[in-house]
Amino acid sequence: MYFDSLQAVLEMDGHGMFVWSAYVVTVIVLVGMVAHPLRRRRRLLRDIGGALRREQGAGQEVTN
Amino acid sequence: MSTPPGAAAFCLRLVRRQLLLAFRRPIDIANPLVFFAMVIALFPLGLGPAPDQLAAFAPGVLWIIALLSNLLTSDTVFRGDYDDGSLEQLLLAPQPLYLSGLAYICAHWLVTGLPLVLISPLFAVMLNLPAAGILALALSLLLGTAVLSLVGAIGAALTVGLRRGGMLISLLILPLYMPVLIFGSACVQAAVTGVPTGPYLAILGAMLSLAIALAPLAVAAGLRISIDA
Amino acid sequence: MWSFFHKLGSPPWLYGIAGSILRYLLPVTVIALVVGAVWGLLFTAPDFRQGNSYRIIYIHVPAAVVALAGYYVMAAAGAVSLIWRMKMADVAMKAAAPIGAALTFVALFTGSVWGKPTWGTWWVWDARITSMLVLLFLYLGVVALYEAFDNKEAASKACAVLSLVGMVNIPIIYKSVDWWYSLHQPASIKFTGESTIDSSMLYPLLLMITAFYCLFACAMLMNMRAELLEREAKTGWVRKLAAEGAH
Amino acid sequence: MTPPAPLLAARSLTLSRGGRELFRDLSLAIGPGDLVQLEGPNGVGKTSLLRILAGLSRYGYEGAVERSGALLYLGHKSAVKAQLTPRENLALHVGGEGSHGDAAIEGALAEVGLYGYEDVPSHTLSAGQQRRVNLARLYLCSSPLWLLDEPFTAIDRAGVGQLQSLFVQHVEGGGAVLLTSHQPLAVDYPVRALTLSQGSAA
Repeated sequence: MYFDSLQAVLEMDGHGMFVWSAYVVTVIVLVGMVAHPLRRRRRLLRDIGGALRREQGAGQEVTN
Repeated sequence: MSTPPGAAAFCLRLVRRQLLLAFRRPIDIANPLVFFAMVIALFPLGLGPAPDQLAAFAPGVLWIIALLSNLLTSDTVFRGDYDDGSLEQLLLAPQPLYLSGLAYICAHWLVTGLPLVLISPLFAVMLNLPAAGILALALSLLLGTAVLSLVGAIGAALTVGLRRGGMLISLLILPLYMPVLIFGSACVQAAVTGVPTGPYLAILGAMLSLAIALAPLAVAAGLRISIDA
Repeated sequence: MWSFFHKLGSPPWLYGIAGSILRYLLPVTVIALVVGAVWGLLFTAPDFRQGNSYRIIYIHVPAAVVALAGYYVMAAAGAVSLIWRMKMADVAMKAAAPIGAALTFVALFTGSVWGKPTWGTWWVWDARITSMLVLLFLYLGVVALYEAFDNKEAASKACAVLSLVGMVNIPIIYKSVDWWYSLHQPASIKFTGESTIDSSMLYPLLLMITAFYCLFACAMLMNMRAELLEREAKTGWVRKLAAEGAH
Repeated sequence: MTPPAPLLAARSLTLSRGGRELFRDLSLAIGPGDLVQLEGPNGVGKTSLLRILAGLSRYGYEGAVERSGALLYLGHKSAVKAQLTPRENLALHVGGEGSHGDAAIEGALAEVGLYGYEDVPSHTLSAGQQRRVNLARLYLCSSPLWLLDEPFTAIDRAGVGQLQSLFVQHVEGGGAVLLTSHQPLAVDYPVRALTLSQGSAA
């Protein structure tokens, strides 16, 4: 490894703040890009499932 | 009864109709020019009246204002006809929509671009652009405003069906205006510094021929989509 | 081949195939990203001129490259939807747009943060950064146009036309911005490392670029699956899926 | 005698708007001599169907429409420019049909009760009169197929009667008319009613 200690990694001879801020923001955006559709898909499945159960539920009350 | 006219005759009729409509309300022709003059007046107030400083900014400023005033008018190319239903009839006409669109754009340019070119020497003097730059400004605007009208018509066709398309149209087409601005102002800058302006006008001419060939395709597709918005 | 093209058009088949691709592609992508980042951040020597700040290249260049490629992917999907009127191409185009915009933003942000230690200012009107800014406006134009339409069918067709117009204009914009940049500042260094960088820095960069391409594909497939569910909410296969409570 | 070639043939049209299905697998053919009235409650998709048949709406529906020969479509809006006079509106119309001589235009305007209004600016005319300028095109154009969306709105009773006799005359002459209207047609000619109910066409 190029750096000899964790401290050196964080500082990166003075450029650490820029490098790490760029990486952190990038990670946030990339994770968001992947997480958003996952959440949206689960929410859709849950909503459609709920609507389905309500229809079936309504169906039962009418029949019995 | 009469047989439908050929595409060329039909386009000429469309241009005549649009010009007649425009001259029935001359305020619409004057508006962009008054806007141009007003914004010209803002720059000395903002940057200070020093003539040499204004002259340094003049090429870029003149072109930027020409671009913005064209942006203002490009929303109206089809909106009038969309609102009263004439656009539906145009889409159903047997003549190719590609050429009819071109006729609309040509009429729009004659009413907005050409007056701008004719008055540009006056605006150039107001920002005391050196004399060498005035002819180059007029020539570059002659080609440039035509490209701006063609590209602006694409934005107009895509947003005509939307209630408040005005703001959206600038977001859609300003990026496409940038190359015209770059070479337009560079042409005037070159003329001011004594460099030959031939190559810049050639590039603007190339952009114009590309726009004439491709823009009506996008305009025709845009109109067919927007009629259903 | 034609049956494949036809099957591409059926939503449940596409939903399923996208799911199985993701099951393998997503883990590979995550591993590649982590390995590439750690390799670039910790194991390569700093640039003799810029020092450690050059390590931002491992996210700036991949994001910029994939953002530009993403626009062409979106425009291609738009062309397919306009010419062959395939609904799935609309879904692909709508899925690609926000990801491209996000990657363009990443490229711009990392570029400006990189500019601060190198050139002393947060925003540099460098040719590459300016073209990237214009690309962001093009993406935002497509996203805004889609949102502006009420009739979503017309919206995707309009966005297809706009992205095709944008695709034709991108080379013109990039060339004119490059030319404009050379006109005003002829002798400055090429900002984003076109200068030859030696191989020890190049390999992590190539790995990161591939990883970003895979990430774009993953995010796009996920967006498509979500979009399919929303558009086909009333159809049988979606209700069956929801009833099973599939993960 | 074999049925004459249809002027308009639509096959398995399906349209849904905003998640609601307006009609499914609707097919129809309109040939010379057909006077068809499209009926149905509001919002059932009559105008959308007419725009699809006219070829105005190209996207968002499944199915195919074939048209042979030119058609005239009159929509809800009057397609009359307010700054132009009725004469200029008809002479320079963007509908693509030929340029009409002054005599023909004056005759058509007289037919729709606008004699004397040829050269007044259209914005001074009432809404009904502006629609009559548009209806004057029925007397001018040569297209065999007419697609008319609510042609009778804002037209007084005498005007409606005159329009209905014009339709009969056009249909007997080998043309075809498809119109949407809530008023029953009082004509002594077989009217084919096509009712659009929720989700299907009877």
